[in-house]
Amino acid sequence: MSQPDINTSTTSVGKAGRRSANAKSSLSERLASLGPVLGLILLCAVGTALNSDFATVDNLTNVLTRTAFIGIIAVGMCFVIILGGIDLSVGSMAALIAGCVIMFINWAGPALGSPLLAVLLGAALAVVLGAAFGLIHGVLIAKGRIEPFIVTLGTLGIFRAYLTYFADGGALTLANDTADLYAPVYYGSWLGVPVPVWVFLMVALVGALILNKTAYGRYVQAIGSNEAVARYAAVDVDRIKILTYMLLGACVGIATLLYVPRLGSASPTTGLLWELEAIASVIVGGAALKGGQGSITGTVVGAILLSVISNILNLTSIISVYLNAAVQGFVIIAVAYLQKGRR
Amino acid sequence: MSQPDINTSTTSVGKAGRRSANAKSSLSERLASLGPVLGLILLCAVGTALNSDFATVDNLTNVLTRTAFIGIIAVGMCFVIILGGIDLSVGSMAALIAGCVIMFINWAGPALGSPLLAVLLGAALAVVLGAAFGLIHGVLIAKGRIEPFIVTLGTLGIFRAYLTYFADGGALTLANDTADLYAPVYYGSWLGVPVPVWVFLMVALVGALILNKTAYGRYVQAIGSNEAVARYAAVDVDRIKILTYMLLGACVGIATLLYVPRLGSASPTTGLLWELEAIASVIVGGAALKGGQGSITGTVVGAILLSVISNILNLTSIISVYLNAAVQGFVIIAVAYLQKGRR
Amino acid sequence: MTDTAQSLAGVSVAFDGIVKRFGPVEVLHGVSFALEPGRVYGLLGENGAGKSTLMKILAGYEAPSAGSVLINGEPVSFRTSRDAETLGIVLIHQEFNLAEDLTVAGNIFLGHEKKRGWFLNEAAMREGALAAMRQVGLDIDPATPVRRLIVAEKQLVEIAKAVARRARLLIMDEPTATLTPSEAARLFALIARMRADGVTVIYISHKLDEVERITDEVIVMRDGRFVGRAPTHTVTRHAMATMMVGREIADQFPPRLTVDETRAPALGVRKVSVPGWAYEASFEVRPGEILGFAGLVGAGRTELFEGILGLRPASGTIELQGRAVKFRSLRDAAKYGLTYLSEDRKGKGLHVDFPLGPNLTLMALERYAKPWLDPSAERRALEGAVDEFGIRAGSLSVKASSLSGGNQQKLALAKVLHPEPKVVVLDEPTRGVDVGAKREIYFLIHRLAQQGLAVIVISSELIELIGLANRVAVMRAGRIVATLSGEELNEETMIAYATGTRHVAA
Amino acid sequence: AETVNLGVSIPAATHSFMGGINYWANQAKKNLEAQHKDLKITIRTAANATEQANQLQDLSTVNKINALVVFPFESAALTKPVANVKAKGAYVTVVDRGLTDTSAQDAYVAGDNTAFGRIPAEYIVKKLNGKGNVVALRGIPTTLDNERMDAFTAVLKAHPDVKLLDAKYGNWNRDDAFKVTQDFLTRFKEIDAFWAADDDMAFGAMRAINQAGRKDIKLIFGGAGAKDMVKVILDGSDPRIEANVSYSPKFIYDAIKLTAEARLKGEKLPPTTIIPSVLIDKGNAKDFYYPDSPF
Ligand SMILES: Nc1ncnc2c1ncn2[C@@H]1O[C@H](COP(=O)(O)OP(=O)(O)OP(=O)(O)O)[C@@H](O)[C@H]1O
Ligand SMILES: Nc1ncnc2c1ncn2[C@@H]1O[C@H](COP(=O)(O)OP(=O)(O)OP(=O)(O)O)[C@@H](O)[C@H]1O
Ligand SMILES: [Mg+2]
Ligand SMILES: [Mg+2]
Repeated sequence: MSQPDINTSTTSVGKAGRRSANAKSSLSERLASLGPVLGLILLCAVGTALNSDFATVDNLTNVLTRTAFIGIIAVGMCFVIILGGIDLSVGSMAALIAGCVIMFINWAGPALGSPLLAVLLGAALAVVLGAAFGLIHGVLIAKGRIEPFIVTLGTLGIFRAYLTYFADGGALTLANDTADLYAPVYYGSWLGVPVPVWVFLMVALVGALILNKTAYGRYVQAIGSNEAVARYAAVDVDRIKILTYMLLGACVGIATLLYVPRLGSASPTTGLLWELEAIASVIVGGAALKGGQGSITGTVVGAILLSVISNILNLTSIISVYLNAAVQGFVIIAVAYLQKGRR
Repeated sequence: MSQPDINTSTTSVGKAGRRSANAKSSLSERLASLGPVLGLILLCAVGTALNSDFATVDNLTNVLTRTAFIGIIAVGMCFVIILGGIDLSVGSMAALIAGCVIMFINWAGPALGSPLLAVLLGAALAVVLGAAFGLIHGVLIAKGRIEPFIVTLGTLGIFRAYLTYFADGGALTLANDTADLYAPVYYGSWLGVPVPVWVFLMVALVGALILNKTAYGRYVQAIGSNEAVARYAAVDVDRIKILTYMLLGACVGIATLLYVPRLGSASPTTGLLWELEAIASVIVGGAALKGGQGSITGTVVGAILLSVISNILNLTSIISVYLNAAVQGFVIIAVAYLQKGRR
Repeated sequence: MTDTAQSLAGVSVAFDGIVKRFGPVEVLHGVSFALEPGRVYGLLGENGAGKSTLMKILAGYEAPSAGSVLINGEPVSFRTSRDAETLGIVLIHQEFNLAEDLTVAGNIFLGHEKKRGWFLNEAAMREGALAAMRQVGLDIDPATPVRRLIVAEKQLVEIAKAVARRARLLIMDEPTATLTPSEAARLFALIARMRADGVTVIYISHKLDEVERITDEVIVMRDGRFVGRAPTHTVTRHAMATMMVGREIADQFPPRLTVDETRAPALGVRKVSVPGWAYEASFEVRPGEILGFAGLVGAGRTELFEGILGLRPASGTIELQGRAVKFRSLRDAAKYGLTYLSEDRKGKGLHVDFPLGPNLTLMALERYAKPWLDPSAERRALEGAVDEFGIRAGSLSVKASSLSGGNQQKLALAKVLHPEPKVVVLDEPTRGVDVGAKREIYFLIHRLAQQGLAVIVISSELIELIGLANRVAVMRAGRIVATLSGEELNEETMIAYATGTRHVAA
Repeated sequence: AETVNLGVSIPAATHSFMGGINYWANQAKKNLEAQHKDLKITIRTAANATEQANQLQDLSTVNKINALVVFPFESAALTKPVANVKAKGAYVTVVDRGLTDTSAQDAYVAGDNTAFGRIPAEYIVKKLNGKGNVVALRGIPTTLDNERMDAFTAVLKAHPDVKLLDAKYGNWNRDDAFKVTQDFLTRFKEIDAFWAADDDMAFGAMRAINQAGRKDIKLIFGGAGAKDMVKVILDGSDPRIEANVSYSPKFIYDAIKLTAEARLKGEKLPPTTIIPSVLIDKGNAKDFYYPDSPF
């Protein structure tokens, strides 16, 4: 029990010890937050090994483009999950918005005489509708004090039912002339990068900015971390909640306006299970379902990771097609395990 | 108030903001916990008004019988949700167990020479398999420290993929002789009440007993309410978590062993979306997804309520079939609103 | 807001017939008194007297059921704490009120973010946080998530948060409950500076020496009523205590026990290291002995024991009643008859959403499950504990969160003693407990030790250690630098070892 | 000859009929690859329209297919993605569900959905002698389901004494069909015939009817000729099940075979090949019985 450094003052020694402990835990934390990135790199290596075409620009562009929908929704979902909420309805919301936009464009194209105007207004409608649906969710959850799970499970059924109703059980299809006009939104590209990828990038950037650089973003994290504390700090919890569900709704609207030109139609099966994919992206990306933590970067990586898995499965036929879903399951669990240290 | 009853107590959202008086809240609390029951009574009244056949013994027996599967699973799910976890895989787990049991019985019937023995062993296998799958979940979640959402999303895919693989994409069907032997488990009744209803009742009773009257049940509530406190109170958190997922697995096994004789087959559509129904039952019954609260009675009422809704919709055709899901959605949200006071 | 606050000279307060009811239970029965600006008031009262409740009303967190609050002569009715803040009234909560996932700076400025245009001005908030933290003597990176702080650091963050608000009326509800004397001293210097600036300070504490040292006037409450006030220099500590409990208080500490040195140690610890926190700690404690642990905040006492109990990775050997053991969790330790009271009451000590009974019996639940839980036995146990520990609750079926801070602490203490352990580690056992109840707890620990319990007390209150312990181990920077007993057991020596100003005997 | 790199894109085996499609597609791959060494077949299965669109893209850009046989999840949604594959130079055969823009395909091989709905209706009308009560179980809301239902109701319109009591969705799922049937039985005391737009649902309906012990139902008519149902017809083991309508998933086999062999020779297929849906009854049942197929 000897004490070598008598002259050093306690606090500074203490501090030194503390610092190193801190550094250690923040290193392991940093490693853990790299979990999804590591997983992604590993997967890409596997993909290249299995099929040399995997690493082509064409293929990677494809993967990114198709990630865009889920990715954009996942960015909004990331806010909701950090807030401590959840939204199960995003898939059917997307379907209903797609249906409404198509009906609107089909009506407005001839009515306004300008297909271009119709498409532009339709795109705006998508975002507005999304925000409006989000508003309904937010009000029911914040003011009505109903569990988000229940509210959005309810609207999951409601949205899809109304689409089915509008589509008479079949599909709503974009009229041909406007379809051609609208197509570049999905199929076009700028500087060699497809439009949806640009939009995805923008949404992610803006999302990260909002989450990390604005008071609103800070409040979202505070509420998810401890709602009572946030309320004590005079944060307008209800307003922030409503805004957050609206933000997610708007993201769904944006995703939908990219989606419509892709398939040019909406049917009762449109957007099926998107909610699971979006939530999974966020959580694979390092968020906790309890709220309080999560990141946009993680979410983006998570979304890309999930679509790379299915891309690789599409590119190879080493296992029975029946087992594709199993492989996906194993990979998701494995990636999540890579970042277990974080908790 | 002689017996402090943990699972009906409210979460204090801190002493956040202006808090209403305690007595008032405990009255409204009691009213709120009646929310689902009130909802159910109301629905039954509506059902009777819409179709006089609703209130017949036959119909109510049908409804209860078909609720049994989801209900039994929901009892297990109730534990998992109170624990603060979730299990998305129960539907595909049921499907895979059903498939395995059918394959086993079809093999064992001739192999053992005794169809009865085969059926009995098959039933045991269902429960054992369920518990084993639950064990895997529990270990990954408790020891591997992976989010329950991710683990069970992964196994959701894995279980169903393996069933599809075993069934070659088609259906696995029970051989005829054993099917007849097995049928009474679903179709039989005792004292005029169908066997599945008896089993449901038993499972619910035993579940309520375990939750409220055993140390294990108390630990489940303690972990869901605050895991750190439970750990510091020398609760073996990991073991309780594993046990709870096993309990849910066993419930899925029991539900499956009732389910198999109903159709005598398992196909890739078996158990689709059961997870949502089970979780919804628990939450409509008054639990919070964050954990710490929930009750078996509420869960049972929740499960019955959900199947009464679709029963009523089937018995009437006042609205377009396309909108059935919408009506369900509205009713779920409305019932949840009835108990909003509780939060 | 800061501008208006600064323009105010100081804040005077008058309570006029404040009544507060929680449901049928009335906890404040018409409290009236007035406070002048620029003075430091000590608010005293037993646990559950209604101090925190009254202060929450003043700071806008609760509404009075009847009566009114007058600020600078004007009656006010706050809708939220934000309204009170605009008048410069800030409350430091008795229970932590921090968002664990946010950083220190994020918490300090929560609800008051500095902005540049649309965006947060992180640099300015970092500066502001550093300035506030410097004032309270907290030297960590403001970007550290609060989740990673130790209890004392969280307490300092709470104080820094209030400092950053530029309060004109600062209410401190037990700010030093988890601080050691040197941190507390820094806080007192801060209070003195604030008073010089004309800030009114209301200081709630059960550490009467502190109250005596820093306040100008003491105000005493009992059972939800105002019972008296007096300039601090006119009353002794003894008189304060008497006023609080309404009767004479006898000796605070029981007579020191003699330990049977021939008995084998109940717990022997040799060369235990908890990487990053504690190094090569060795000590032993015999049945019937009370071993104290002293040290500054951050000396690593809590972490040493968390290491021993398997809550953190640790190396070294541990013997319990002669048997070498290695705990993987508290469950293991409890099985061997070793229980632990955490210093973090809200985060690790109690299920605040549970009623009292289940909290009490949680660690000894097997006893009540045969195999079905026996609610009436649980209830009897609760009644016993309420008696023994002097827990004051409106009704026995309330949730733990509606107990006052000190009563929660008593419940937590009752909980870890409930399994009847052979060895118990108590980390800050009397945190927030009033003088009367403290005395009862000391006598209780004493009685249990007499019956053969080995007790380890980690405490920031040196007097408590001196009065209670047979020996006191002093920790500094993760090492046990001395074990004091007999003559050496005095404040000066302990502080000297704890701060490193005394040379260590090899 | 040039090698043919044939891609096959079909929905995943989410219910028995699609299980059959998967089976026959794999069967075709096995047999044809064994016969022709210049032929490579890649099969992809999708869980929804979006995923199928993704897979078409992957088949085209990465697997570099020069011929495609696609069973679209949905007509409208996949028109554009299929057109893109064709634009990259692949020969496209569309199976079962026609695209909304036929210029996106080279050939079309299909079952007959109108007949799928018409034949059961005609059969039921005949069996009931033009008078009776019918209930229907529909599939999942889709264009395809609408076509079948419309054809069914069109026939009934001409026979006003055959009353369609109600039609509800059974989601091509045995369990859902079971529940809906139970409730139909509660609601309607006199039912003469059940039509289920898929044998999976017919199976569930049958179980519910047996459970209720209802004797009034004379006819259960499924669809698509699942092997179990065909077997019942062959054996005559259930008097209520005497007929079915063919809509065999084997047409995917035929489409792959036709496309592959034509492409190997550098030929084209006729623009439209309809594989007729015909009534299966005791007389011809054995021609529709494939005991090895999962469907
Ligand atoms: N939310 C609540 N619901 C019901 N009773 C409450 C609530 N909050 C406080 N009480 C009761 O009010 C009384 C006064 O509590 P308060 O917290 O003001 O005491 P205190 O003087 O601060 O005590 P301590 O010194 O222990 O902190 C206590 O009896 C307590 O149980
Ligand atoms: N004010 C501070 N400034 C710098 N470091 C600190 C401070 N407070 C604590 N630490 C760090 O915390 C670590 C140990 O904290 P720990 O909780 O173990 O102390 P403790 O002795 O248990 O204190 P307590 O009296 O609160 O129980 C030390 O390594 C020290 O560096
Ligand atoms: Mg208090
Ligand atoms: Mg400590």
